[in-house]
Amino acid sequence: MSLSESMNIEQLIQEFEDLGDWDDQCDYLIDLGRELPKLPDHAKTEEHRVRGCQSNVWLVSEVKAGSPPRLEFIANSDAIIVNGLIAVVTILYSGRTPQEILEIDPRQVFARLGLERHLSSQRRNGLFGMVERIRHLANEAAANSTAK
Amino acid sequence: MSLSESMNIEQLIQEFEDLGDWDDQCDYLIDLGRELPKLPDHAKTEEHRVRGCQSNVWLVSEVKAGSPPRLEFIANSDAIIVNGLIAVVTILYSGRTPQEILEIDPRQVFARLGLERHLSSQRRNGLFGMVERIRHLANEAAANSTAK
Amino acid sequence: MNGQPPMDQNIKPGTFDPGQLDVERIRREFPILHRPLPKGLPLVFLDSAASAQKPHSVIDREREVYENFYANAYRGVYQFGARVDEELEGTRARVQQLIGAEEPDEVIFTSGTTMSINLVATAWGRRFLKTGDEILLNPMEHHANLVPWQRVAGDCGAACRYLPLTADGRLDLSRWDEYFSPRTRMVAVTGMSNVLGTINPIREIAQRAHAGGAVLLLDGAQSIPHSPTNVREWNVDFLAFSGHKIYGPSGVGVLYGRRDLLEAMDPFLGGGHMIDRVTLEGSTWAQPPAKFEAGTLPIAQAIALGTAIDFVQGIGFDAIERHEQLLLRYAHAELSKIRGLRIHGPSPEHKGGIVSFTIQDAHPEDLAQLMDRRGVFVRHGHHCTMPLHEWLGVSATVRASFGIYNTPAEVDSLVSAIQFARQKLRLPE
Amino acid sequence: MNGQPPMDQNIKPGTFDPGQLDVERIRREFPILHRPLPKGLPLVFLDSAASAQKPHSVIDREREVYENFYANAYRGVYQFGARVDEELEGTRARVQQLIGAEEPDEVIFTSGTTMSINLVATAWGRRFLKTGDEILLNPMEHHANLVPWQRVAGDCGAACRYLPLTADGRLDLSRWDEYFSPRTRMVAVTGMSNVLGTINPIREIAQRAHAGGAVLLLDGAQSIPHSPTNVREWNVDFLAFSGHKIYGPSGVGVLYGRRDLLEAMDPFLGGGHMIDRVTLEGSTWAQPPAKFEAGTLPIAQAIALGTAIDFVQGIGFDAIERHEQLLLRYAHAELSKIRGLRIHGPSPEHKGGIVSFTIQDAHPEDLAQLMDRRGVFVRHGHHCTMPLHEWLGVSATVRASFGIYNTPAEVDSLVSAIQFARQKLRLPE
Ligand SMILES: Cc1ncc(COP(=O)(O)O)c(C=O)c1O
Ligand SMILES: Cc1ncc(COP(=O)(O)O)c(C=O)c1O
Repeated sequence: MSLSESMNIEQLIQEFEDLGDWDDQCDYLIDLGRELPKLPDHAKTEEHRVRGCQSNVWLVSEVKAGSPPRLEFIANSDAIIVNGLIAVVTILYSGRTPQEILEIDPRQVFARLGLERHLSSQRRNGLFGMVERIRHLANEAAANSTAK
Repeated sequence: MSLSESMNIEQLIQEFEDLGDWDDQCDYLIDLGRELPKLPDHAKTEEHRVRGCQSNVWLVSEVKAGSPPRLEFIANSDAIIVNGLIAVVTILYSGRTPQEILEIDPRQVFARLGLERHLSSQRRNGLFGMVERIRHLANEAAANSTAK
Repeated sequence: MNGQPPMDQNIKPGTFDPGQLDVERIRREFPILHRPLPKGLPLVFLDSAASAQKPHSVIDREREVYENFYANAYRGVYQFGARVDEELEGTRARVQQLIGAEEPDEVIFTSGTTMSINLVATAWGRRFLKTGDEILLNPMEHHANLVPWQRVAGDCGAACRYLPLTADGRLDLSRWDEYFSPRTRMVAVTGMSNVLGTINPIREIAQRAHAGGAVLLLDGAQSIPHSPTNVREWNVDFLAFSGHKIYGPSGVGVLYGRRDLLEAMDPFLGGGHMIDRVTLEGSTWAQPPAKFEAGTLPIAQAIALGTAIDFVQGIGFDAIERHEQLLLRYAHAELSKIRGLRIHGPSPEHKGGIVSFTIQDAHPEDLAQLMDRRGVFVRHGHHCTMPLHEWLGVSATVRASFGIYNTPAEVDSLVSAIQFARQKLRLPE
Repeated sequence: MNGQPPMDQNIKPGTFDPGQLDVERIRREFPILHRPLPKGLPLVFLDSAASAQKPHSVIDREREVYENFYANAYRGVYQFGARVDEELEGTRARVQQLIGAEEPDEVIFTSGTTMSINLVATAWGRRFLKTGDEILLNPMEHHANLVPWQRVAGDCGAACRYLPLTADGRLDLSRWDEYFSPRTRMVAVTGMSNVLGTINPIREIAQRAHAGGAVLLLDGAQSIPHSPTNVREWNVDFLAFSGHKIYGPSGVGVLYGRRDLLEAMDPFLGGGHMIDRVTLEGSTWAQPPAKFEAGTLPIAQAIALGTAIDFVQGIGFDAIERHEQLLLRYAHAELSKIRGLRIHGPSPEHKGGIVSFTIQDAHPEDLAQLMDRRGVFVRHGHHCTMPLHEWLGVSATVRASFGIYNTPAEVDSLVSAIQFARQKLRLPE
């Protein structure tokens, strides 16, 4: 089990607070990034590419049946620090129901992590590109589960 | 006989020097402008319009037969201060042979008059537009007189 | 602008009510206003409609960018790069708020109003105008809002039509139906005439344009600095304005466009940042605003534009409008007393702070040059509105225009400079 | 660039010969270089190819314009108007002299290189390109010198062809005849690659282009700040460059065009100042440069560009080239020692002061971000040259670029920042 799979978002926020300094937080993002579960190459298609990121980011979701269903996300970038940010996003969103996903205010979470102070607006666009895709997938899953 | 007809360029330069101050020189340009011989309205055609002036300027020339011939210039603007500048130009060029006209370095004369310090580059473009037209007419006159 | 108490035509500086605006405090913000001219004459700057002076906060801001965190925009992850991006987005948000746009990404940085209008005329026009289509303009428009339309109309086989003016220089909306046809695709109109001062009823024009299925472009170059603008409430589709007229730096302007229109249009300039992918075979485009921001932006200038907006909003449009209206009315009253002087354009209740005039038997160029000798800076000429001057029947006018820093005493200086010029030109007393 | 003595590959800062250039004195002119970063780290700015920092003379100049004589240009007879006109003409003359143009009126102010090239691609291209005509480009060009040509080619039925590069990233002129055809009307080429650093032999290319009846456009964005340029001697027809890369303000650029070409072309933007007459029926154009300078210019920026040119010429291109070559050679020597690091582009004798590299198993974005933590500012990405990166076989590179203020000690900082990043990314020692 990787670092990001064993942790919830409150623990992560605590960890970031303990680290305090951006340099240490950035090192920690690298650690998270290195341990991120890998996407198989065949999943790195144009369809799964997330718009708005400077480096390539691919994101796929899996719906765990149930009522309500829960979504798991796996995403990868070629850049490690971006993978660290992806870990943050999956800690925040993976394993949740569509309803829960849509209720999260990601801006508030990133603010508590202190990330917006250290990410360029381009990077933040990338992050929100991922969030948008996740919310879109959650909407789809919600529609599918009520349609059934 | 108007002020500008009774004067040569050295006298004008002396006058400008005596006046000293731009305000007084400008008043003097107004006087020169007011006394400028008038072009008849029918001469104010597109053909006689000088390019590069902010206000309208029309210029016509007359060749006084002789060998070599001498050129007279009459030009008018709707603006009085421009008419004053036209008076300066005609004092400098009128009654001269094509050869003499082409030998004049107008920049040097305007510099001695101190005009370039007080005229915007647009105004100076207008002045040089007039000078260019005059040199063109002098060239024409020279060509005509040798052709004969 | 309406609901103003009627003014005493004989109001004098001493009794002048400056409204909520402390003009002396504002003047202290503008370093240039305190430089004496040769011979110790005070500067009377009455050419803000051509370009406004800059408060020191704006001047300092450009310097701060260069001295503290300058870098190219949208390109680096390093600290200065990120800071510049941040600051640019800050200006975008301020513009969004200033004009009431839905999102900051509808705000595009350009080099000025002229560029903004050309962008729309080309990138929207070439895409959507077909043979037989019409563009509705009018004779009071600035060349920047005429020439680009004439050119794209020529390229696309479309036609420009011109809504006539009323005798006093307002749009004659009673004749709208004669000029707006089912083929009208674009209505391009100025918020305020840069010569007559006329303020146009944009909300109503937008409603008429949309009712007929046309798109509305507002040339806000003159109106933006002097009165509130709200693109959403007014239903404006495109809005163009310049930083340098709203007390910001030269070199930067804005185009606002409704998102769906920006997405549907072609790009204008090609180059860096506006692309999604480039190959030797061809290219695809980025999303707006990047799609329209090819190449290096006017970085320091766009950032300082945000400061100019803060400055103007710190004073507030209520106070600004009130102040400039008082100046305008006082100027109208005083200038009307001058022999042979004719003010072109409507009465003050239909105008912003611009007074263009001619004086019988005096050429505007002579007037402007002579007034300059008294330290009064006014513009003369056709003010980039030749068709309007054709309509006025004069080849040139003298224009005095007011900004937030002008005072009633400067109106008095204007009057005495005119009297000085009249005397120098030996016009009758 | 040639005739340089061969360099000791192991040269060290202490023994480094700074040539005629007193870099410490130059650094004192740049306020930003003396602001410590958070944690007291010194700034190591290695992104001058994206945009250069500004000496205080340039910063002060813009301020001086705003504080002492600001007004709109080419519009007023009043004192400030005349002064602004004067100063702008002063910059025009300085540019003329810098690039060896015949007359100042061949110098047009634009908002930057991107705008300048788009202007030519549109106003010259749409006028003169016919179906079947060809434009000769190459894969090292910046998007600003690719996308506009692709777009105008598409509009006119012309085709873009691409002269191949040699294996080390130079133009392969031996294959000229395969790619230059009797239908080639335009050759557009960069003076210096913004990624590889490659310096192209413009004089020779111009000769070849003209021999075949084509027009030559030089993208001088990268070359102008670092080496002498002479459009007349080299027979360059159009030259584009940006103020912000030659230590001038953001928001201003230049297009040089040979007078006869400028006269024959259409205008680009329509608006104020570029017209001769405007009527409701149509318009005629002014002479160059006005014809291409629609709307309010970047006034303070264009004036301060003149100051930047004075600054650069005060140092002299001899000293600049020598200094930047020494930095480049030292950087090549030191970076080559780093495990897994590959420099893209030719050897230093064919290059200007740019080093773009990749490191095995490290993403350029991670490298740049980690180097930022050591105060070393480099750029990563495709640097607006996607086709070149395609050709290089990498999606991104890290680029360090040198300006007149960089020092050999900063090359050492670059190296140690790379080592720091490698360690953070757990790459093998
Ligand atoms: C070679 C080259 N051409 C064109 C440009 C575009 O210049 P600007 O962004 O100033 O318009 C650049 C700068 O990035 C460049 O390096
Ligand atoms: C009404 C109007 N539109 C457009 C413009 C053009 O603005 P700019 O010269 O800043 O592009 C002006 C300014 O002169 C103007 O007054």
